[in-house]
Amino acid sequence: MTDSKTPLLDELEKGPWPSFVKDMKQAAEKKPAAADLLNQLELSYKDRIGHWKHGGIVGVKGYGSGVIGRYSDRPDLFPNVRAFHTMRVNHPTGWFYKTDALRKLCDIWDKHGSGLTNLHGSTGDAILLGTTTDHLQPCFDDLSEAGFDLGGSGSALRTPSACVGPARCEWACIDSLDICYQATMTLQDQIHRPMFPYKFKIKVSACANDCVAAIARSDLAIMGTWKGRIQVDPAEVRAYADAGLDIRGEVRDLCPTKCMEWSEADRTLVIHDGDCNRCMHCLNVMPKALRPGKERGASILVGGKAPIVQGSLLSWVIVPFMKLEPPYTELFDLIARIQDWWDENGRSRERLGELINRLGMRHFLKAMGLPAVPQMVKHPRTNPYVFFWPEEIDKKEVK
Amino acid sequence: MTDSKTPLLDELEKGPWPSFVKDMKQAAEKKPAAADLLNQLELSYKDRIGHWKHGGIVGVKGYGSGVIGRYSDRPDLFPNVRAFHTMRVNHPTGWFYKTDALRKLCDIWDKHGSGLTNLHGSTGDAILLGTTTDHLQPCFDDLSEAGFDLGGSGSALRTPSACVGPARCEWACIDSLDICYQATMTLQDQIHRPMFPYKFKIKVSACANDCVAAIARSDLAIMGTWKGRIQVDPAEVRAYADAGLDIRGEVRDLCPTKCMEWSEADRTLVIHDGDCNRCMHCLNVMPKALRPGKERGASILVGGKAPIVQGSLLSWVIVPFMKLEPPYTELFDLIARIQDWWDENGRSRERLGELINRLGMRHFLKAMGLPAVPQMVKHPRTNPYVFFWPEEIDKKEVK
Amino acid sequence: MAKTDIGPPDYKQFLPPIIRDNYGKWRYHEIVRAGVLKHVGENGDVLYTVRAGSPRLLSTDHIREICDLAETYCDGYLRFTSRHNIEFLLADERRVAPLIEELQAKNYPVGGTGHSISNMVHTQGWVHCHTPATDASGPVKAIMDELYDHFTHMDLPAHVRIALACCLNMCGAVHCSDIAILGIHRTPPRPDNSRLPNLCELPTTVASCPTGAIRADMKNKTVQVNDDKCMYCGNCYTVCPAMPIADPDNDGISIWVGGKVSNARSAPMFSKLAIPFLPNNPPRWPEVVAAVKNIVEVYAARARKHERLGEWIERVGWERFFTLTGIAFTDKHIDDFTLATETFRTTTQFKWG
Amino acid sequence: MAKTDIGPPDYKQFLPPIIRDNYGKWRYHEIVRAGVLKHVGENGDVLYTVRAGSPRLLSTDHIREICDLAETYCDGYLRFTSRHNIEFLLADERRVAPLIEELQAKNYPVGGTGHSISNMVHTQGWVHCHTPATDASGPVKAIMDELYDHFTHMDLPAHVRIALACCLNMCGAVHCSDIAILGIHRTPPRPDNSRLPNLCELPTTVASCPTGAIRADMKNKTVQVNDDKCMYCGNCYTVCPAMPIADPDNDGISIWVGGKVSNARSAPMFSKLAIPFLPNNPPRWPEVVAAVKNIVEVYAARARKHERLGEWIERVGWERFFTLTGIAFTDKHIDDFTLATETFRTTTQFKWG
Ligand code: SRM
Ligand code: SRM
Ligand code: SRM
Ligand code: SRM
Ligand code: SF4
Ligand code: SF4
Ligand code: SF4
Ligand code: SF4
Ligand code: SF4
Ligand code: SF4
Ligand code: SF4
Ligand code: SF4
Repeated sequence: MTDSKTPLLDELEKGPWPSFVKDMKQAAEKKPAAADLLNQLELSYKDRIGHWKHGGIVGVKGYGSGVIGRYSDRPDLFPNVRAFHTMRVNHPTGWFYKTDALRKLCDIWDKHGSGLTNLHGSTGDAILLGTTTDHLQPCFDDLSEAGFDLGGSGSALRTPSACVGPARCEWACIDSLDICYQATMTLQDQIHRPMFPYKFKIKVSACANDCVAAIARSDLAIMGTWKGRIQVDPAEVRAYADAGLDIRGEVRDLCPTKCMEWSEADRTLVIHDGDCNRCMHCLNVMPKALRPGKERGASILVGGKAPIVQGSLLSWVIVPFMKLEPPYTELFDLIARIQDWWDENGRSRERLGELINRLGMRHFLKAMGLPAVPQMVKHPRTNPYVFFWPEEIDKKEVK
Repeated sequence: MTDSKTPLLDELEKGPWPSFVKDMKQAAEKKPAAADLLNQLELSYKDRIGHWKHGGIVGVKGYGSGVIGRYSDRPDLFPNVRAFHTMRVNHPTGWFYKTDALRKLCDIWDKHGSGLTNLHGSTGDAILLGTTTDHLQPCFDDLSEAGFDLGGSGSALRTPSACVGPARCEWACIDSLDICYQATMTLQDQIHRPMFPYKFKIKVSACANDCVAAIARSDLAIMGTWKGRIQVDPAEVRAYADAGLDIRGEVRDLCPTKCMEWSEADRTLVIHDGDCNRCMHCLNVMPKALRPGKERGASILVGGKAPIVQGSLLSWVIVPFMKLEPPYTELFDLIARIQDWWDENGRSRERLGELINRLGMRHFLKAMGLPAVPQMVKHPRTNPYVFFWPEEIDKKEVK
Repeated sequence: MAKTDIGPPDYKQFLPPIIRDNYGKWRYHEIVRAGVLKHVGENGDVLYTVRAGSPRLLSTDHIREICDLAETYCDGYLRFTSRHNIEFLLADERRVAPLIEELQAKNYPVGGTGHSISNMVHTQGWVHCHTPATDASGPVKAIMDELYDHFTHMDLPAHVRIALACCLNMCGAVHCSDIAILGIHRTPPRPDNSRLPNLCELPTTVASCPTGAIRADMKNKTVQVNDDKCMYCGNCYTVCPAMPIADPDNDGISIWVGGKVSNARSAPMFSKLAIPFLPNNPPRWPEVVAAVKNIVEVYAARARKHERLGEWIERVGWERFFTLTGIAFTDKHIDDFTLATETFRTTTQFKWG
Repeated sequence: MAKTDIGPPDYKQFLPPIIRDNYGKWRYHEIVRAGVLKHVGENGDVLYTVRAGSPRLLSTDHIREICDLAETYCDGYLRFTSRHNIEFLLADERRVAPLIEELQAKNYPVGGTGHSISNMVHTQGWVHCHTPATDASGPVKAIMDELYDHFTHMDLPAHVRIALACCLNMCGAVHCSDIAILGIHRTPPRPDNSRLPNLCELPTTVASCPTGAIRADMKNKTVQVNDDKCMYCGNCYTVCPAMPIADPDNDGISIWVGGKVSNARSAPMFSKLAIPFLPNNPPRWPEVVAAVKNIVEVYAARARKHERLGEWIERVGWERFFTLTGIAFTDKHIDDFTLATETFRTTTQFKWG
């Protein structure tokens, strides 16, 4: 293979894991842009450096987001990726497809772009990887025609995502898919027309296992949970024990709140639900025997994000429990209040979590009309630098 | 008692706990200053506010510290506490006294001051509570004559203190008293002549129980510990069990590292010392059966302090293990290096911990010549904002 | 003109009938074998899911091949997971084995369920982004080749989730991964004084720096970087294209461990720095692959069942983690950003190693 | 002239002979009863320690009475503890009971050992300091009266260490106490523009403020306080006497719980805010006394043996602590200083109350 133009990338065709290089080569056979992409990537492998320039502002009519502009820094060598923009296509909630829809996407992309995609981007969009500026609008038109729309980019609401939830999971405490879909539909304008200080992400996990990483990756995380007692089926508990599950070792001992009693003798499990923090572990291990309690809803958390600028944040509990039933009025009202407050007070490129941190949680809670509750903190403050509101002070005596 | 001049304070003579008001009245009988102090305090109780002004700079010849200047803001009402300075007398290490020495202190203070004291101040000094400016020098002269010296105040080394240690404790892994005494004697100049950016405190606890709160209250904490195996006396273990101690529940289950095995059947205790973090709990519960390992020394921690300005800090491990035997050269060298670095880099009123935090631990460690070890952290950093030293970078290519 | 704001297709039309019937009414699931989930409805209905790995960077022809498979075995119903895997949804148990057979014949790895290593969440790298400090798809391919058997076998103590982000923007959201591969720069940006005045707003550029390393040079309408204060995050470059930061010889990869997202047992945790720097060594990043492999194997040999990597480390202690993996602890592991003091050890409780 | 720099008297001369003989050679100890320790040396020697409470603020005559006792029973040897208690050191067991008898007759509380409440570390308050937001000795006396039986009886799950500091300088080092009583101001300082220009350096004063609430007013050589940013720490007053902050109606006491210093079982912990404000109500601070008592009793009734207050709270959860004590949780409990984000709950793991 001494005459391969991509000796370095060829190395990545070896090995058992599916090779993206194969996909690139497959596309390269049809598409000059994919071929140039392959060759530019080979150059990057040789130079150990990227060969893309800072993106310019490109897009489709009426939208301020959904397209990431990208230009090669070696258009001399790779003219077909001189402009190589990606289009972010809002995925069907839960990443469910019927093949006809997927095939339509492929056809559109073969017509307008490089024939390369990401299924999916890490925010959840179907990423159409690389096209020229003049193809953006026609491509969008075809997408729209086929029933697809773009997702978010820039200082906009980003494409919300949800775990598979009630569609295929016994633990779903909320309808993650419907909530996500309704949010996506209701907030279309925010997705397509950047109007915020910075990006805003919403993710919905229907239980605390958080299969969509909402707590780590979204400004607003909606996480299913329950109140009341875990539903225990004693016969199934015994069945697990009979089948050899070490209930003491694998369940009781790993319960973070140590709120379970397991009697080996009479094979009964008692859960002190008042102490349970609904971590999901016992349900995970014994799905047939244990089910979430019957009163279901969600905890709402805010502020999660990656490290730029002030360090990563995991989301913070702001509403321990909210019932979530269509039309989700309470939720959407809260989201609106949050976004308004952020919009009003946030600096450019300041995520919600950073803003709350800068102004203080008490200001956020006050603006939201949310009561302070201990569920919001790991522990109360340790420093004595406590602010009092003017109305809490005995004004007579303030000189 | 309607004619009492101190009706509010009189209330504090009631109740079983010894009353400081009684002591004040006792002194007030002999000393007009003590009487005025009592009356001014009564006024504070009435007004709910202090009646002392900011202290001025007063002291004894050759020293810049050891005296806290204090003036009444109502000298019109309480002329005998117009000036009412305290003298901080360096306590004998471990707060041991023979009565003749204590009596001498009392006599000197009856001669020169209010007859009121604190045994002891919370840094550890014997506080002589209140005298006039002109009595300071004569009082110091008498103290010196009697073998006493002043402690620290201001931007000086503060009076070091130590737990009772080897004098009366079976767990002492270092000679806390000797180390503290040698530090006090060696560093006299630093105690008496403020020369630092701010105060500096040294405390020595001979084991991890930390009976002198070194980890919380000192810029430099010296904490006894050991390497190797906890010395177990199996017969005494059995004796505790026989006497009814619940070794499983009170010892094994509470071991933070879960490194103990206890067999109820053959009444034997096995400690996996490699996992032990020497927390002291098991030794505390069974002092007769368990003793610290034989290779003894100290962990050195720095940075502890109260909240002003940037929040409280607990001390940080900087040397996991240091052998400590007279003349403690390694320790005193390290203290000198630390103080030099702080002195050179610290801003006014910046404690050591705050300085390290401002400049970064890596700069501190480099200046100290101390290797970075995992024992220094609860966990490695979570943010990716890592600095590299210039010498770690491939310079050829830096443009 | 095309309709705007129509939103994505309604997912409900893409749900297979068995899911529509059992929506919100699943009773339990079992993992039949690596890559095969069996969900049982309250009414006894059984849904099989076959999960297959994907390179994520897919050609349209490859997607059509996937569609072919879905049409043959699943009446055209499939989904993708939050970690880029493909899931074939089957109402008919008899089709499961043939599907797997064909998948294997076509070199699709089947697995990623339960106590395995699932697909790596990752990002664009040199394929499409302008700020990467390393490639994304290449290291992922090299690592997954090495860890392949842990994808196809559920032979680990617990889930191991690996993610890669090619720069500190962390699009891979690696900050809460069992193992995170993170591209890093190690030299300060180099302001291009000729382009900067036209391209960048000075106040925004100055404000973009988390450590205050950038000073405006008003006279020359450009900025100056204080190299001592710069920790190469690249945020200024995001804001101002005239501050390139990439540097072939000093860019590379750092490795982070012990993060998690789920609330199961322990609360979600950030990943912590394990290895501050490994060189970019394309095409197969052998140092990175070896480092990840080592961490996985040390963990696999020592952790208890259900214990995530971070939970295991918390139990045995970080000092033990460094000893067991043989990874060197350096001053770079010690935090010096804004919350640094929270990470310093404020107790004499530690192990010797 | 008097000799300087002689340092304190050498403690060795104050050690009783039995301690000199057994220095560093103690084998074990027992707590014979509350307030009485028995230390046994490797050679079988036995030392008794009788611990008595003290108001700390002592008159010389009171000290002489203590000396009398030490001479009668201990050959003149005694010590004080790191929490201001008096310890009588006896080599002769037969003198223990008579000493205790006389102590009790003279109203010295005997106790403070083991699982009891020891003496309160505390500070100057209105007796001698210029910055207090409350008194020290008074609240201590009132609280110890109420908790007296817990000093003289070892009837608690574990040690309970209570401390008081009369202002945020925290001379009582209350920041790591099981229960901390902390004097707080609640109104901003009031710069005295007539005295300030002479008394204070503007840059130092401005720099003293942790929240950046102070602006220099160069023209008038004084400063201005942004009331919204001020959290009443009083540090500016320490630096600049012309910024008085005391305010009789709004100064008072806050209560903090769950700190510890020892490394036993759990690592040292900071105290956390339980009650943001209780009024200064001299002479006996009934609200404060009741609040402390309530916390102690709820803890005493619920915690397991050896479980410090903070360890108990960590086990049951802060939400439970507030429910059980009936203390109101407010926005003031939620941190908003520099490390605030570290205290926010980043998990759905919590209890309902
Ligand atoms: C395509 C995608 C990576 C991928 O390959 O999957 C991506 C790609 C980019 N991200 Fe991202 N981000 C992508 C998901 C994320 C995520 C993950 C998530 O959403 O769950 C994060 C972390 C979560 C978060 O938002 O905090 C993420 C955090 C960032 C950041 C840092 C934001 C921060 O506040 O810390 C930036 C920097 C910025 O916004 O300037 C960024 C910026 C970028 C830019 C636009 C580069 C830039 O500076 O302009 C990248 C464009 C690459 C390109 O050429 O196409 N991207 N980015 C993901 C979007 C695909 C999709 O729509 O599905
Ligand atoms: C398909 C998917 C949801 C989706 O909408 O796409 C999914 C599906 C299931 N998850 Fe998940 N999880 C999925 C991503 C996640 C993620 C997110 C991630 O990895 O980025 C997490 C959080 C990971 C973390 O903590 O870092 C996640 C944490 C869990 C857990 C908790 C594991 C733990 O002990 O920490 C469970 C419970 C279990 O497996 O016992 C769980 C359980 C499950 C169950 C068993 C739920 C059910 O009853 O159907 C599903 C099959 C799991 C399996 O693979 O064995 N799922 N799950 C995602 C598959 C990703 C993949 O292709 O590998
Ligand atoms: C007397 C004493 C309280 C007592 O009644 O026991 C005391 C009294 C004062 N302390 Fe203190 N501190 C005393 C031990 C402490 C301790 C406890 C300790 O040393 O273990 C601390 C906390 C530990 C620490 O140092 O961090 C302490 C932290 C402070 C601070 C805050 C320092 C900080 O960095 O956060 C200040 C404010 C200052 O230095 O300006 C302060 C300032 C003061 C001043 C000098 C007030 C001032 O602003 O000038 C007080 C003089 C009171 C007076 O009129 O006599 N005092 N001070 C203690 C010294 C007695 C002795 O020498 O034995
Ligand atoms: C006398 C004194 C040292 C001194 O040099 O003055 C001392 C003496 C002893 N301490 Fe202590 N501790 C003394 C202050 C402390 C402090 C500091 C403080 O309270 O400010 C602490 C840290 C407190 C904290 O964690 O907040 C302290 C934490 C301990 C512990 C660990 C307790 C725990 O489980 O957390 C032990 C072990 C035990 O008692 O089981 C201990 C044990 C002991 C022993 C049993 C040591 C021995 O074998 O002789 C001594 C008798 C204890 C008793 O009272 O039952 N000592 N001890 C101090 C007495 C203070 C007082 O009058 O009450
Ligand atoms: S987050 Fe919970 S409900 Fe949603 S798919 Fe995962 S386990 Fe099921
Ligand atoms: S859900 Fe978690 S906390 Fe609750 S009982 Fe199960 S394991 Fe314990
Ligand atoms: S710190 Fe340790 S050695 Fe010192 S007195 Fe306390 S228990 Fe004994
Ligand atoms: S000292 Fe602490 S960690 Fe070590 S064995 Fe004893 S209880 Fe366990
Ligand atoms: S992690 Fe950085 S380099 Fe990679 S895609 Fe995101 S922004 Fe681009
Ligand atoms: S790379 Fe980051 S730290 Fe360096 S100058 Fe740019 S913004 Fe500042
Ligand atoms: S705590 Fe404050 S008021 Fe009390 S003695 Fe210390 S400095 Fe003075
Ligand atoms: S009291 Fe504290 S916060 Fe208020 S102005 Fe003074 S220094 Fe600043």
